[in-house]
Amino acid sequence: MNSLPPLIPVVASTIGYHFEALFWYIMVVCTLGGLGVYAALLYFCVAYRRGTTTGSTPRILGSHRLELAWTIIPTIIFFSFFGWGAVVYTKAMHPPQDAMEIFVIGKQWMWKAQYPNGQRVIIGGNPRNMTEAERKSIGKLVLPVDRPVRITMISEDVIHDFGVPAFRMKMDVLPGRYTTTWYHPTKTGEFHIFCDQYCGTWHSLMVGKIAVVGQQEFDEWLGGLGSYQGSEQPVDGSKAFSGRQLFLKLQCIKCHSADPNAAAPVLEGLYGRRVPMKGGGAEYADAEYIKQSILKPRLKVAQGWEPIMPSYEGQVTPDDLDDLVAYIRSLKPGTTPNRTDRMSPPVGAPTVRSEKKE
Amino acid sequence: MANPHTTPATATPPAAGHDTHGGHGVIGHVDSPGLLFVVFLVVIGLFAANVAMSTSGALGKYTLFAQLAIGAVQATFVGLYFMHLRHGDKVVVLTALASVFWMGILFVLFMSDYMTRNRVMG
Amino acid sequence: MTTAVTTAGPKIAPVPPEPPPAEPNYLNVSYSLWSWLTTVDHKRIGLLYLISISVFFVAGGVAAGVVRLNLLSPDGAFVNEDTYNRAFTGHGVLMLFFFLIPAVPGVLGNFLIPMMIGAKDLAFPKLNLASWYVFMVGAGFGVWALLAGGIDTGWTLYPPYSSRSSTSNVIPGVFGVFISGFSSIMTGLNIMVTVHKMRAPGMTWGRLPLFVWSLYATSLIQLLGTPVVAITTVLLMVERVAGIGIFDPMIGGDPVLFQHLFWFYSHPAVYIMILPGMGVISEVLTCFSRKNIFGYHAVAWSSMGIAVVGFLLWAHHMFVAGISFYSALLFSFLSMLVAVPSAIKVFNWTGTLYRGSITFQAPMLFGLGFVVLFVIGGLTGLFLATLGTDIHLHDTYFVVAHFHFVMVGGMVLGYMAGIHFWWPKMFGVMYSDWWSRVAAAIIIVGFFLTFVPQFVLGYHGMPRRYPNYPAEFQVYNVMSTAGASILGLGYLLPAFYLPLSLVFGKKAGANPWSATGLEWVSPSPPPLFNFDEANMPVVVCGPYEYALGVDQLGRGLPPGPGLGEANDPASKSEAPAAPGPMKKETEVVG
Amino acid sequence: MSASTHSPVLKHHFGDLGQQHASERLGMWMFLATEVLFFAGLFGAYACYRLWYASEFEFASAFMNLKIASINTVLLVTSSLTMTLAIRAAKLGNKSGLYTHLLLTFALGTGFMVLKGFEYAHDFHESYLPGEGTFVHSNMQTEAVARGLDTGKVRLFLCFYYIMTGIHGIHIVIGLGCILWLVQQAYANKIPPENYSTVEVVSLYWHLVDAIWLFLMPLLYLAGAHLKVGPH
Repeated sequence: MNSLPPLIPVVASTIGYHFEALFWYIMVVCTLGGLGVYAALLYFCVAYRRGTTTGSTPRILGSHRLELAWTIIPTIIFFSFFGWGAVVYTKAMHPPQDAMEIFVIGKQWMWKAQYPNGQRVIIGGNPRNMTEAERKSIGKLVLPVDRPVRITMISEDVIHDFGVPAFRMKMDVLPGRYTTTWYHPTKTGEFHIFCDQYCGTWHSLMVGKIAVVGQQEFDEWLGGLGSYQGSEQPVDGSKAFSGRQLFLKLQCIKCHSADPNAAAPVLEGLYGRRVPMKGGGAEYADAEYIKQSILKPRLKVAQGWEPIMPSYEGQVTPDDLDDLVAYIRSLKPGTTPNRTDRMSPPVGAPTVRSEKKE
Repeated sequence: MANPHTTPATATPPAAGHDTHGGHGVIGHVDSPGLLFVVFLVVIGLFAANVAMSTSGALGKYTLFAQLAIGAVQATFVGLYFMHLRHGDKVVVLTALASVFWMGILFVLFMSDYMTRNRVMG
Repeated sequence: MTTAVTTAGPKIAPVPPEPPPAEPNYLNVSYSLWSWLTTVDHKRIGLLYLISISVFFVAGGVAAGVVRLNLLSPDGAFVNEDTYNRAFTGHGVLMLFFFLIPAVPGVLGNFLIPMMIGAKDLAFPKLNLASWYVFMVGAGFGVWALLAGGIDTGWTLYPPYSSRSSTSNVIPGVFGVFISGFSSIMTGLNIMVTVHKMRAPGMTWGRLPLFVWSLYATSLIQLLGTPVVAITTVLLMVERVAGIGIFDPMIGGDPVLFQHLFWFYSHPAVYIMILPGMGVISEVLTCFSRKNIFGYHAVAWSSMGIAVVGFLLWAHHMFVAGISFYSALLFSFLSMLVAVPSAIKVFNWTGTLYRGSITFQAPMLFGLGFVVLFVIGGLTGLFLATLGTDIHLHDTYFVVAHFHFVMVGGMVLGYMAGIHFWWPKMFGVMYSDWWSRVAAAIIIVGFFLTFVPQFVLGYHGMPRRYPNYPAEFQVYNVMSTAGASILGLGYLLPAFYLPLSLVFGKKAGANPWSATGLEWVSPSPPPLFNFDEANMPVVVCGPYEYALGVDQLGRGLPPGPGLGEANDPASKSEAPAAPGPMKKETEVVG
Repeated sequence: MSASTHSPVLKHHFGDLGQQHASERLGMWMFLATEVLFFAGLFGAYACYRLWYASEFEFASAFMNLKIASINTVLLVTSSLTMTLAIRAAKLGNKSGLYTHLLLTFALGTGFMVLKGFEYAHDFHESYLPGEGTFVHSNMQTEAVARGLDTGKVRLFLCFYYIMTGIHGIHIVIGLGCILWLVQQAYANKIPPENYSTVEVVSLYWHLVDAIWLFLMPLLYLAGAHLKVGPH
């Protein structure tokens, strides 16, 4: 069993601080009021218990002044809660104009997000309930710290709710209509995403993670470095993802596979390494080198390998080359696809399971 | 309302238990058929007016309100004369009004959402 | 602080002799099962309700046990997600629709309202019996739905999950809720008409016991709220059966509309559940502190206030459901209004104890427990009515803890207080004083241990309806489950000592608590038509003249609990038994 | 007073007939209040969508059978009149009058339901049904598309049409059952003048169902009466 979590759970957004201030204001006022009532109850129960008193009691019918007092004073206090609460709510419901927009789609039982540049990622859900491809691409919702983000949400089936306790925010995700919420993260770290609106069997597994990162890391993420943040594969929509699709389509995988008897080297972790060359010397495996190796493969052959690779000149555009470089750059140990892997469909594309549903 | 704490000495004699018939005896008021027929004609006439008004579309976007207003007048006539609200106990009238009032609560508060749902704060 | 304003000096009627036991009384007038199943006597119907809702309470409790035990482990201790979902839905549906809503109105209301206002029966005895049968038919559908595999939508039944996605027994379950709604309407209607038309001579509105006021307010909600949920469930069933309906987003329907319609009833419905409990507390606190209620009109009108204002604030369940921003502001504002009458009640109950002469039998312990827990339940409601805090706390365990504090801490304790208070009247026997006090203490302690950790969980963001949760929440869940087992034990005790009292209990007199209400005038158990028919009661004063020591007929009170016993000689001489000129000052505080 | 305290129709737990009648009347009115709220939920839902989707709702309404609905309105209002005359007859102890008026009311109500049946049959025939599979075959679909309206929202109106008229129809049928029961009671001489309230409580219900129809009429049939569409 775990030890007790901290009294105040981590606060990681501007609204979170507003929430805490308001929450503790209400808490203090209510505690004082409640304790006042308890003190009176306790005192009366002790002081006027039978034994110290006889059965004879005074005939007290009430007091208009007291009634008035304990009607008006609580009313004023309660409306102070309302007023402050309305201020916080107004902030929480109105994202700033300059907020970056991210789309989130909820469906039974997973969350999917799409970034402004088209990059898409599954940010959580029940793995038992996903296709193989979806399972592999579970990642996190990566957000930049200290920058407002607007989340526009819609559901594909039933009502969900996108709640982030660390941000002290939640908003229902409805079918057929967009709802929005927004955050201004103030802390880096990883935080829970919960589906807060009951949505069926695996409601409790419709959870995910938000990763708040520094601006530089975030730019790298948006730049398509892809497999950052836990997802095994490059993020759909990123350059690395397109590169991966090309890598499969152009049959690169035929030789550059994870098979120990393959005809070509494994490319995992290649990027940035110093590669010894056949016939002496070494080259840094940077973008230039990789591009050259694709277009003129026999020019510089790595030590221990035969110059058997065909040239892809004319088959790939400069954009394709960038994508391939991004993919190779993102390849981490153990992530080379199998030769038999089909190209994975983009995240959010109708899957076989969801087509069958209607 | 009587003072709940009236002491025994000052207690009012037994009264006010049940607010029953007000001088009509067991049978109560008997309607005159002529009046009922007039009410019937009024309701039918209002209906004809409603159809004519709606079909002509002369009132434009106010048609709906006119239709409902006519409906309300018709229902009032039915309530007052056919349902004898005119001779009803206070509490019966109160019940009828309460039902309308609660319906009003439902409508007004529903509309508070549905009329402003897509409005963005300026 | 205190000023004497009047000095009453009339003669009061002497303490009446203990009335002879009614022969036959309503229990032994006939014995056959058939006579019970066809009875139109409000007291017997009350007992029919008592038996049936006790069964549903146990069933709902078992479901709660499954839920709580499963939450011992972050990945579910012993049932899978599907079973868990069905368990918490079953718990919610059974407890809300088949226990809490009929509990006090069905059992205590049926039994006591006619007796308290001095009538022979409710206005429509056959309708009353019909309401029980309708309730049983509805409950039958509900139980069938639960036994045949359960419902997994949560008791809130939000579409489109309930209308198209769920594969569980939504239709029979919802139909059961629909049917039992009619029972609720019938009971409410009956009570309202009875209070309006059947009061004894002298029983003015200002002399009604506060229990009657609170049930009148409850009935108002039942009458005007229940039909809305009835039509809502019809629309839901139509949508599920036809595959198309007005909440269907595919054709432009708005699923949030269902929530509006649902909460239009279901928010006031929580006042259906809590108001009768409040009524019981007003009776119990006055009796066991031997005091007039502090601020009769304030307490009576706050019941009515809660009933009316309670209809204006349903959308505080929907602040993050995608309703209009402006609407949310309005509903939050209105929600604050309902906290005021609740606060007024608490202050008046506290004021009632001032300078009382308090004894602590089981009803009083339950009653004080009610006040203590209701204060927390009510105050935490403010966190949820406040917009800024609700966006985080909504749909977390904070909500769960809040409404359990109100519903269980409030209503169930109120119900327990009522059952223990009127048990001698219903059956003519006393239960074990010691065991009942122990049960009250265990229930209150167990309750705290169960639900306080849930506030912390909710504040930390643990969503409700989660069988799987992050490991850091486990410690509070274990605490809560431990508390729940104590609470469960507490509930088991009355299941033993109350039935046992029927056989072994000491005979109770007509008025064992020395209470002032009309229901204590008749012998215990009461005769078939409640009162001596040749001598129907005529009310001369308000309901809580404990200070004067007279009941509502102006007669002296018999010695009460702790009074007139050998170990309390002081009170003997003070007992208001002696007829004669009354010297009692009416004091105004403040 | 003796007539009111010793009548055979007086139930045991009431003090006198006045109390009994007042209770019955109040009870019925309270039930009517629940009925009003029952329909209020439906009307409230309708209002929300009418507000949002006014053009689709008016368009769809124009296809409804105004002729039958108008005749039905007249039938119902007339039946309300005969029902009230039945109370009058009951109060005056006019047994044959009571009998005639009850039967007349029953006949008018039945006429309403029969016409309603024809109307439904016609709607079915024209495929004015909310389900997408059948709706695509209707001229309503074609015309809605031609006008650039959202056919989903047109079907939403049809949902309301069937639910509202259906629930109202169920109420009429229940009312007819109650009237039939009254006829039997009158036949068995169980409605002496001092028991007129039995007729009155049924009549209250009947009038309410009538009054609700007076609102259904403009909301479902007259909303689009100014539009020139479809077969009309």
